[in-house]
Amino acid sequence: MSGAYLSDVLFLLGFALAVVTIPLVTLAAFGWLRPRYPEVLKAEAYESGMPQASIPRRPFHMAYYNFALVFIVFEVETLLLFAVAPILRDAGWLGLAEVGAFVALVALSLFYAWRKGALVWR
Amino acid sequence: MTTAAVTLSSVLFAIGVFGVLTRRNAISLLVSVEIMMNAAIINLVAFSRLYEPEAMTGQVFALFGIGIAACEAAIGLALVLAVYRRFGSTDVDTIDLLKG
Amino acid sequence: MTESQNIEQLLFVAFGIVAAGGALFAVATRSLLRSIIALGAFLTAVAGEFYLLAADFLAVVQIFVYVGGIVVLMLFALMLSASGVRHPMAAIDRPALGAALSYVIGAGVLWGSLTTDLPSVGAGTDDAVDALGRALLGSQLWSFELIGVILLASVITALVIVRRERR
Amino acid sequence: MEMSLPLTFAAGLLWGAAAFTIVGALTAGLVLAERKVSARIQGRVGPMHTGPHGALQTIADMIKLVMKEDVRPARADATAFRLGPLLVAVPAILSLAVIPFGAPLVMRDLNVGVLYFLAIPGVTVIGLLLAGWASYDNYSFLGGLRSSAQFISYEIPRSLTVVTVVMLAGSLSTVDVLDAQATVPYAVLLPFSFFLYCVTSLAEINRLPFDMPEAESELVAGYHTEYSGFRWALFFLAEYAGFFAAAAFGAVLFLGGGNGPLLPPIVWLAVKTAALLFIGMWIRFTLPRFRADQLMRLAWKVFLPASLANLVLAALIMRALGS
Repeated sequence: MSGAYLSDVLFLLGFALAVVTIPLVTLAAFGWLRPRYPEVLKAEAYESGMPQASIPRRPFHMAYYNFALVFIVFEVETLLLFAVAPILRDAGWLGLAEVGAFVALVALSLFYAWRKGALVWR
Repeated sequence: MTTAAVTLSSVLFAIGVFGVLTRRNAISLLVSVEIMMNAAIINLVAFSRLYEPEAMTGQVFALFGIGIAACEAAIGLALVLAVYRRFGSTDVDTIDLLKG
Repeated sequence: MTESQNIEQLLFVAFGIVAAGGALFAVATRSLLRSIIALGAFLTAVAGEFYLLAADFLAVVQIFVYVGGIVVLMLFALMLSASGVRHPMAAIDRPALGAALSYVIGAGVLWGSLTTDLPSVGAGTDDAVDALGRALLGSQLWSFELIGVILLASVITALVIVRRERR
Repeated sequence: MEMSLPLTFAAGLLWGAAAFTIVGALTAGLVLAERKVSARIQGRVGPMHTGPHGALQTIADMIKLVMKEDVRPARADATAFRLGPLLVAVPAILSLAVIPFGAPLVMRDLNVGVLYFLAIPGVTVIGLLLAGWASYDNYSFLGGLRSSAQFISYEIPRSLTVVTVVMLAGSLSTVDVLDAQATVPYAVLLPFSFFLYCVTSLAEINRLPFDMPEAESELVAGYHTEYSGFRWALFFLAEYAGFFAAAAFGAVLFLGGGNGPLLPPIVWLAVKTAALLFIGMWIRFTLPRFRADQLMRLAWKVFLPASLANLVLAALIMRALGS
């Protein structure tokens, strides 16, 4: 029966509801205490006291994407390792060898990305 | 529960199809494809509970599907960025090299 | 029906409504940023459905990979290309055709699944984590190793695509 | 022990409210402690004026923060600007739900607790990116990109390190991991994992020497440059919630959490967590900051290979213990 799953979901739902509601309520509750003096200059973006020299909506260098890309692949691999990790103790040498082959594949992807220079910050 | 899951999955799949057919931005296309992918995964998980729950076939395939979705997003977005740098836009209709 | 089944059903439908709403917003909104955020909400609701369907491990994987991974990747792509800023996109093209076709396909899928005779509630497992691990190292070993190969292939492919453009 | 379902939901609500309150109080305490510790290390006295020895300083700061004007740049994307801080603060507190504080004080023992703890803070990255992008400010934009790149880079070696603990404990439940350490804590069996966990955690929660986003000299305040008042306080809260959660989780995974003689579990957990927190502060005020490129190189070319090697090492340790 899925009793445990259901009560887990209910608990987490309640937990999340409380954690989301409290800051929102606080924000609203202190609204009347907060001063409001809107000014044109105050609403300018901060750039060390200068007028904004360039807008932050421009193509940006791709090094960030390289890392994100390698990240997501490794994340999936890590999660698969999490899936088998709890039973590895009773899986014997065979299980260890199977997981070892997988870890070798992970290492190979890391090696490839390294060789291709995807892990260099520029 | 199963009927509810199957219904939900069909609705989500249709929404994904709608997105793929109507959106023109490449990133939006990927968003729609992910919605369709998830619709399929919901079915896998729902049926995993019905047939041979101990064998976990459905959930293993769902895990597989999530892995594939990750690969797809990584490669898809790499393509989007490559197209963007070549054509200066992520709108799929601007990719018209063949028109010369 | 017992009380717990009622609550389960109610929660399932509630998550389903959030998921469908998020998905609809994601495909219909004009702003790409909002579309991706709505996708995040949709994916979280689907994670809730997984948990209810006795797949707690998958629910967490869904949050980990989809919300913490794919959505982030999309945001990166959006921000690095400043998509939809220099070239504001038309939100929806050919909506009538799209709607019609998606209705037909959706109705077809729905008809097919509902006319098949399905048992209403399956047993599920008490310990999905354990069973999943055993399946991955046992009968489903091939898929465990295969996904490793596929991930390696996708690293190679994606990096080749990214590299070629740098020249 | 099994509660009725509506009661479970109510318990969730209560624990959520409690967690938020506790984190708020802890933040106040930690900020004060940090200022005092840093003053000690740097030969100053720290805050002295509000209350005895400045004990009420952070309380005063908190009152000030909720009453400050809420400024938003004119060209900012209003929805994303509001959503950003929430998406940073909420997951940081949500992740606390699986920390076993001791026998009567387990909030929730999930079957996948360990993974839950690692997965939920991942949502924070979305908040960082949104906050940086929505502010329409170059510093924020760069800061948001940099912090999120750093976060995702360190998430991999950190998770891979936690895999070793799961391997030895044979379960993904935090309570089971705790029970498995009844005799020997994992810091003794897996010292290298413990070290890797501490360092990558420091990096992931953006603390010195890994605090790129707040590299004041180049990025001003990173993704929260444009935030003020309560919204800014949420970022601050999230930072300390993350710091506390990482320390408490480290104490549970590697130091045996609430296990210990004589004293009740909650005291033991508090002592171990406090020790880890103190080390974190000590490091902050002792080491200089890394550069962005050094930071990324460390994550991918040092810690990731090291955590893979550590995996093999842990497998051997596991076999040796099993026989």
